[in-house]
Amino acid sequence: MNWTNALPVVAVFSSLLPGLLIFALREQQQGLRTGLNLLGVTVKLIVVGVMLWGVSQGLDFRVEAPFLPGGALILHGDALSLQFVSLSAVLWMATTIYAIGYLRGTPLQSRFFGYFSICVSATVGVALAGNLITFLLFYELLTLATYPLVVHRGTREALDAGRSYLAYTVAGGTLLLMGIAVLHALSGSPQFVPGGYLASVPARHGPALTVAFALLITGLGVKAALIPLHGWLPKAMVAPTPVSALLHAVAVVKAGAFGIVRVIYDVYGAETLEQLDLTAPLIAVAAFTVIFASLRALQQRHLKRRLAYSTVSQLSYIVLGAALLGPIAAVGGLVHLIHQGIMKITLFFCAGAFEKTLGVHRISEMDGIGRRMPLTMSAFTVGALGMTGIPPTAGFISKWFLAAGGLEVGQPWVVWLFVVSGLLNAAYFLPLVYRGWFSIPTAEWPEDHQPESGWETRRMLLLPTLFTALLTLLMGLLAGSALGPLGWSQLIVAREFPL
Amino acid sequence: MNYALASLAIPFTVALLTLLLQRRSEANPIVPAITVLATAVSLVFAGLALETQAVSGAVSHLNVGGWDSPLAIRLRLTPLKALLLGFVALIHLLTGLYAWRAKPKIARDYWPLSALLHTSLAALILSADIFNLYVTLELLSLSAVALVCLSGPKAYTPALYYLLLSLGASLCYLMGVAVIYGQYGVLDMTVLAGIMEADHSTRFALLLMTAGLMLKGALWPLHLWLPEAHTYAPTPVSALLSGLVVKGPLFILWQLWNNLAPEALAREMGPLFAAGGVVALVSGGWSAFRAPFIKTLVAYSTVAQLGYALMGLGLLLFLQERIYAVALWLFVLAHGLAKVSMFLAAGEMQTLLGSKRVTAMRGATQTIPITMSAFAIAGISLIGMPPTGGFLAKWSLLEPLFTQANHWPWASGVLLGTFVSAAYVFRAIALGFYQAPMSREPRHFDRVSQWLALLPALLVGLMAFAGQDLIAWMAGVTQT
Amino acid sequence: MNGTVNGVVNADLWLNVLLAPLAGIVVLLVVGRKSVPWLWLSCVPALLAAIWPPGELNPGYLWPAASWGAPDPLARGWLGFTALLWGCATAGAAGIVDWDKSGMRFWLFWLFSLSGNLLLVIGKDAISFYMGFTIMSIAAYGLVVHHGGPGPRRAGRIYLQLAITGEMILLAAFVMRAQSVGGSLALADWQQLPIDGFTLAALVLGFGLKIGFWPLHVWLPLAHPAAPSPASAVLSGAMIEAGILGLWRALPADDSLLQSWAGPLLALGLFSAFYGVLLGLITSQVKAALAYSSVSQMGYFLVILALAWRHPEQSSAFAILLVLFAAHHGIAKGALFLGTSIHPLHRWTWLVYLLPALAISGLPLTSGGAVKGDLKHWISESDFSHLSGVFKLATAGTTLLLARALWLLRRADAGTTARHRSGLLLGPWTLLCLSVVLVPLLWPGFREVWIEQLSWSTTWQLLWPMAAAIALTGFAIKMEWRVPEPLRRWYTPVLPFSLRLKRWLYNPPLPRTHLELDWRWWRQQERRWNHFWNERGIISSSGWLLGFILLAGVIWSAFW
Amino acid sequence: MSPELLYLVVGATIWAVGLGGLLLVHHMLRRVIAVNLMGSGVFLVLVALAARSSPPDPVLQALVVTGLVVAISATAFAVRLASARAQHSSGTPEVERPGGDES
Repeated sequence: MNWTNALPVVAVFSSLLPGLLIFALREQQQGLRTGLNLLGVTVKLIVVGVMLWGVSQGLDFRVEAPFLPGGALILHGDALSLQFVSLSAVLWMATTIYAIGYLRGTPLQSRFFGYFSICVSATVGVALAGNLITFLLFYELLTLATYPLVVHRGTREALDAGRSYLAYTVAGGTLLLMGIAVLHALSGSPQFVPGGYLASVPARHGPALTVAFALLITGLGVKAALIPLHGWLPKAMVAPTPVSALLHAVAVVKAGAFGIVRVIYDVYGAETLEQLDLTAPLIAVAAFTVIFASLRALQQRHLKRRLAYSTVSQLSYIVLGAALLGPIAAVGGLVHLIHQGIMKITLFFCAGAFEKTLGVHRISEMDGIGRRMPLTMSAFTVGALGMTGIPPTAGFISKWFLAAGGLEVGQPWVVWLFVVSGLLNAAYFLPLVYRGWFSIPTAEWPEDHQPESGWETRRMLLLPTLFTALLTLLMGLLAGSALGPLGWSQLIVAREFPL
Repeated sequence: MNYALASLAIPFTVALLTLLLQRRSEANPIVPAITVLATAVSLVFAGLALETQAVSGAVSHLNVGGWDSPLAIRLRLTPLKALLLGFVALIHLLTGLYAWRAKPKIARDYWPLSALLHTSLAALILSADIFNLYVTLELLSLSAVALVCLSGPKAYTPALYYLLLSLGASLCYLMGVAVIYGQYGVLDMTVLAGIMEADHSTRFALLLMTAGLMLKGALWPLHLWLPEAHTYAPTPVSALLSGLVVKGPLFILWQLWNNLAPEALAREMGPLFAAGGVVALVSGGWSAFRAPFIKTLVAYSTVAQLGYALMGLGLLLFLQERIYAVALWLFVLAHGLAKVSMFLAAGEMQTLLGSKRVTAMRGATQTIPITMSAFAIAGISLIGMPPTGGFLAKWSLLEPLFTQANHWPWASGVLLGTFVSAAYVFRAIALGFYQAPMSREPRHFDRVSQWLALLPALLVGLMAFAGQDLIAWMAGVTQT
Repeated sequence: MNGTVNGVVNADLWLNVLLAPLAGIVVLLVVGRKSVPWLWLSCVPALLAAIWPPGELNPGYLWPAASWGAPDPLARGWLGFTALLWGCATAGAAGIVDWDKSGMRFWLFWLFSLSGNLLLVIGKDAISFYMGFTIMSIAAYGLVVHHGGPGPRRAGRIYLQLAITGEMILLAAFVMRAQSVGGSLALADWQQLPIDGFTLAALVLGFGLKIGFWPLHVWLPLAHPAAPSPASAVLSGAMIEAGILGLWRALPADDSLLQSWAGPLLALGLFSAFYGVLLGLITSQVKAALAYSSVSQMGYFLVILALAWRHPEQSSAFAILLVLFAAHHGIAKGALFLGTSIHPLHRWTWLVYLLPALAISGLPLTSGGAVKGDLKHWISESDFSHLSGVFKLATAGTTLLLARALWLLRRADAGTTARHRSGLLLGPWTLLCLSVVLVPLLWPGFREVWIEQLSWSTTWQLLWPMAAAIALTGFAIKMEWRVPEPLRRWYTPVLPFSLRLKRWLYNPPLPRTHLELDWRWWRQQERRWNHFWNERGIISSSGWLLGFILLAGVIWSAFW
Repeated sequence: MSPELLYLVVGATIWAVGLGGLLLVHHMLRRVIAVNLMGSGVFLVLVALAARSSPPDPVLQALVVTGLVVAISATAFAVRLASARAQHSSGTPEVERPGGDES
């Protein structure tokens, strides 16, 4: 085994091992726990950096182990997987720091951070999975590792949310398993190939391929929160904010969206899908989700729930981008995978900071919060504008490419879909910004914890928030640089669509 | 063959020996040690038998005492049987270790009885003629019932029900044996395999034997006795009953239909078995979901999981493809390990939390994390999520179904089974995540027994990583 | 203009044009209120770049196809007056805006808006333009609602609703335009290739919401009175004109579709010009009147555009006219708005104040005289020459409206006790007012036009409607005409509509998808089921089942 | 009807009656007896089968003997268990109690 084999494994284990070790720690061993976490974070970031460099240089990071007949365990770092891996590595760093700040003084931290790390490992595994079987393995691990995080508070409400989460995701996972089994029966589970490995399956298997596609997309759509499979996501808001943040930005929902991208491009391939004409329903569902979830978001009076519905809506951008089967749309979808993550995590970080510092949960309590917490509110504003697609934030770039992609494949309605969606996004985000900056606080804050440092909130809560907000801006402003997500997405698409 | 015989003889000797030792003093501390040690040795021998058998791939026969057929007790060893011998010894070892550590102390009669159970299982596995099977079945039932009784008067009623039904079932089986002998004049299974025909009396005989075995093996719908018996038995006994005892009749059933019955009959019977399996999955799962007590939940889950096995058997008979036999035996192995873990964990919980209700598991992840992990991992294997053994088995059942479009509907059975299993497993796990009342510290906190509960869970939890080799090897093993 | 300068000044100046306001933000955040009097310096690089434009800059590390520069006189001129106006307004705002009342917030939005405005002017590519346009529009929201309270909030709401709608429509239009020209984002390319009607409509609508011609003007008369006067100055003087610039940049110079749309556009422009005047005459707020004047003036811009569409062969001449008109209107309207904050108005201030007002009316020798004369000249030479007479009426109307505005201002000034006469306000304001004369003299391109229009005939044509209007005004004051009561209560139907939209958005009528299960009923069924089995006991039940299976089996084995 | 067939039918009937007893009778001791009846039925069948040839088939006789051993021990166990259960529930080893005790 040389080093190119080892790196994908290290990438997975750099969070898995600390996670397992953290379980064994006592509650009071805060320093050790933080140290382990940060060690894992550092190792992972370095590994991801090296892999990014390597893939751009054309190196192949691949490792294989026997697993099932016809389906080995393959970890493979290609351009697409690294897109997701980098996102999870960077946001894991931010969220870990945030979580340390957020959870200070609460019980059961070892359990929390243990599962948290496993959750990230599973995400990285999902990203690096080189075939469907491996994907399934990590996908299910993700389901399981996230559950304890969702119910971390241990209240009845949290447990209810957890139940709903499990009901959806386990059912989804089972359908995914079915779909994978169908494909496995047809062609085994070979490695993902740009352009899809099912192109060689004879045409008479068309119905089987169709059913498998439906199963796979339904299974993945649960995590990608396609309506009507989204029910768990808003409920899962009872989880501690770092969890919601990670859930929404990276781990769970992205695993679903990423899986859909994988299935579309590397399993079926654009050609096969066009022959079978399978994407039309998916596009319809995604488009419906984009609009309907926005309308639902408008109804919410609870900050995190509104953010959750916004996630539902935004995830379908990614799905839509992938399903349109055009290179520009694919760039839009892929880049939104990153952008949405960064922006949404910013918003959740802010929501968590409001909650921890001032006890603000409801939108109506946000009046004038910008005077009390200007930096956090600035970050929130950046995130909200990004979600709306206002330049110069990252969201604008994705939206531009998605809309252009729709035109490119001869679906001009997509442009107007994004217009309407942008308007709705503005309708549910800008009032918050207005409240924060321009309204005058009407009452006392529900609770006010002024930290001793004199900062507006705990530093551990503030710094990751500002970091991701800054990233949101930079990804929009510096979109043209080759190393940015946009450049990387174009690299992926160049490899996926050999023209 | 000698290794296998040793693996059979050792527990038998120990059963007698411990019986003698028990007589002399009230609670002899050597007895558990001897039993456990002997089980370990038996395991080693089973392993050796497996190794030789797997290497040679051969089938060996032995006529006990040198008598000739038909009067002789004929034993037969195949790789699968060797595997099962090892499995039986392994489960016995795990439960034995747990019983040794268990607090409060288990009744001293556990040791000879469990050794006897071990013996009868080993004999059942090795037996090569259908009458011997009857005897070993009876032995198995008697020792199992006796074991159930160990937990005191509260277990007498379920034990008695178990015994009576079991006796009735044995007699059904024996009636079938009589009919077959009357028809063919042969008891030896290898001989019978070639000559059985699909006539009325054979059908009737097979039916009688099947009904008896289903009752003994608690296969739906004849499972009604199982939940109570398993619930009221002492913890290690529950583990043995669920993990091993119900598998004995299943093994016979498999031999009966897979080896003896004419293919035409098997094809007819297959869908019935498979359908029964699906219903078992759903109804057993539902009962487990609604069960008020932890052990009842686990017991009903056995009923449900046997549905998978039944489904595997049915599909094997119906479609006549080897891979379903692999699925069947993978289920048995995975379920055995998982169930041992679950029952031991359930027992731990009853002792530590001081209540047998499922609701007592509130906050268990905080108070007894290791036990809870054991329960959870084993449960996840029951659901069949990767990379557990349950997943491996489910996969080998599911994947071949998709190769032909007209078999697809059966996959929905697996789908249903997964949903229902997930429902009852997560019902329990979810309770564990409630905020625990922090003040209540568990009593008798014994780390070793918790880890003993966790060990089989870990084994089964990571079983799929050996999936490729395991399936390939099992495919070879189940040939004979 | 000449090539040697291009070589002398480094192209990185373009970067500094944008970095200056951003640096202003940083300084503001670090230093606080002490930096406010110096923030106007943020506009200096832009002004320098307008005077000595360097070659284009392609910051490829930014968004894709980013390209900045001022390749033509249009861009240069536009950048110049924008910088001048913003600079003066920034300095003036330093004298007006109260730091203690959310001053920091105001300045942040101000500087963001400024940087957006500069970016859109110097952007040679669609994304830069769109980005600048959006930043400017969104940040201006903060300026509109700065004062707080119901009025600004309402105005801000409508402003934002329309601005966001405009942004989104523009996004769609830009994407469609970019795709129709083969994915190119360079605005230079966009001016070469034909356009389709749908995209054109989207562009006109999207920019129109910013430009504020009738019927898309609804936010203007609400936002201007609500905003602080420097903000109104830049809103009216620079931002809404950015929409005109956008329309110019995004459309092809020569296109048959545009030719056919020229007539309707002209009609729209003329209607807008008169509509603005009429509505302005019945308002009772100075800034609303000035805002309506902007609506009316935007009509002229449309007329210029329509002329350019109809006569593509003279495109470059119309480009000059457009930028001159924009510079004239921007400076003059900016000065007028900024001046509304000066209290009390002394004699000389009145005199200075009259200057931009007359310039807008079209007084010869001012910028207004030059551009209006030029416009009339072009009209008379165009296909629309028969409409020349209408413009005389329009001039009279404009004069009337401004007279009304001045009258309102005097009344307002008399009614207030506030004092705003700091040097920071008066200095830049005076500069701006004088610019209506100075700029035509100092700007070579403007000077040419100015000199061209120095004929007696032009002067006469411009003067007599003005004189007539002034006479009418004097008469009206003498007779103490009042706005009739029903007209005074004129209100726009947009307000309740906007409110209803907001409410609808806050609670969209969606179906409630809630599954109601009668749990008790199910529980009862379950109890019954359990009872059924328990009653019989395990052995009997099992026995029955066994017997049943056997029976079925017997039947099976006997009859199959 | 040959005697073997008669015995066969009688054996089968006894077996069926035993089975019926198991599911119809609610008393424990009677159930034990019912199971014994089933056993006897099977043994009768076996013996009848053995009698088909002459000399009678020794294998079947061996089976019956083995079966009897099993049946005896099982019955003993069942009776002991039933009485223990009765003792626990009612305080007397008396299994017989009118009204049945199934619950």
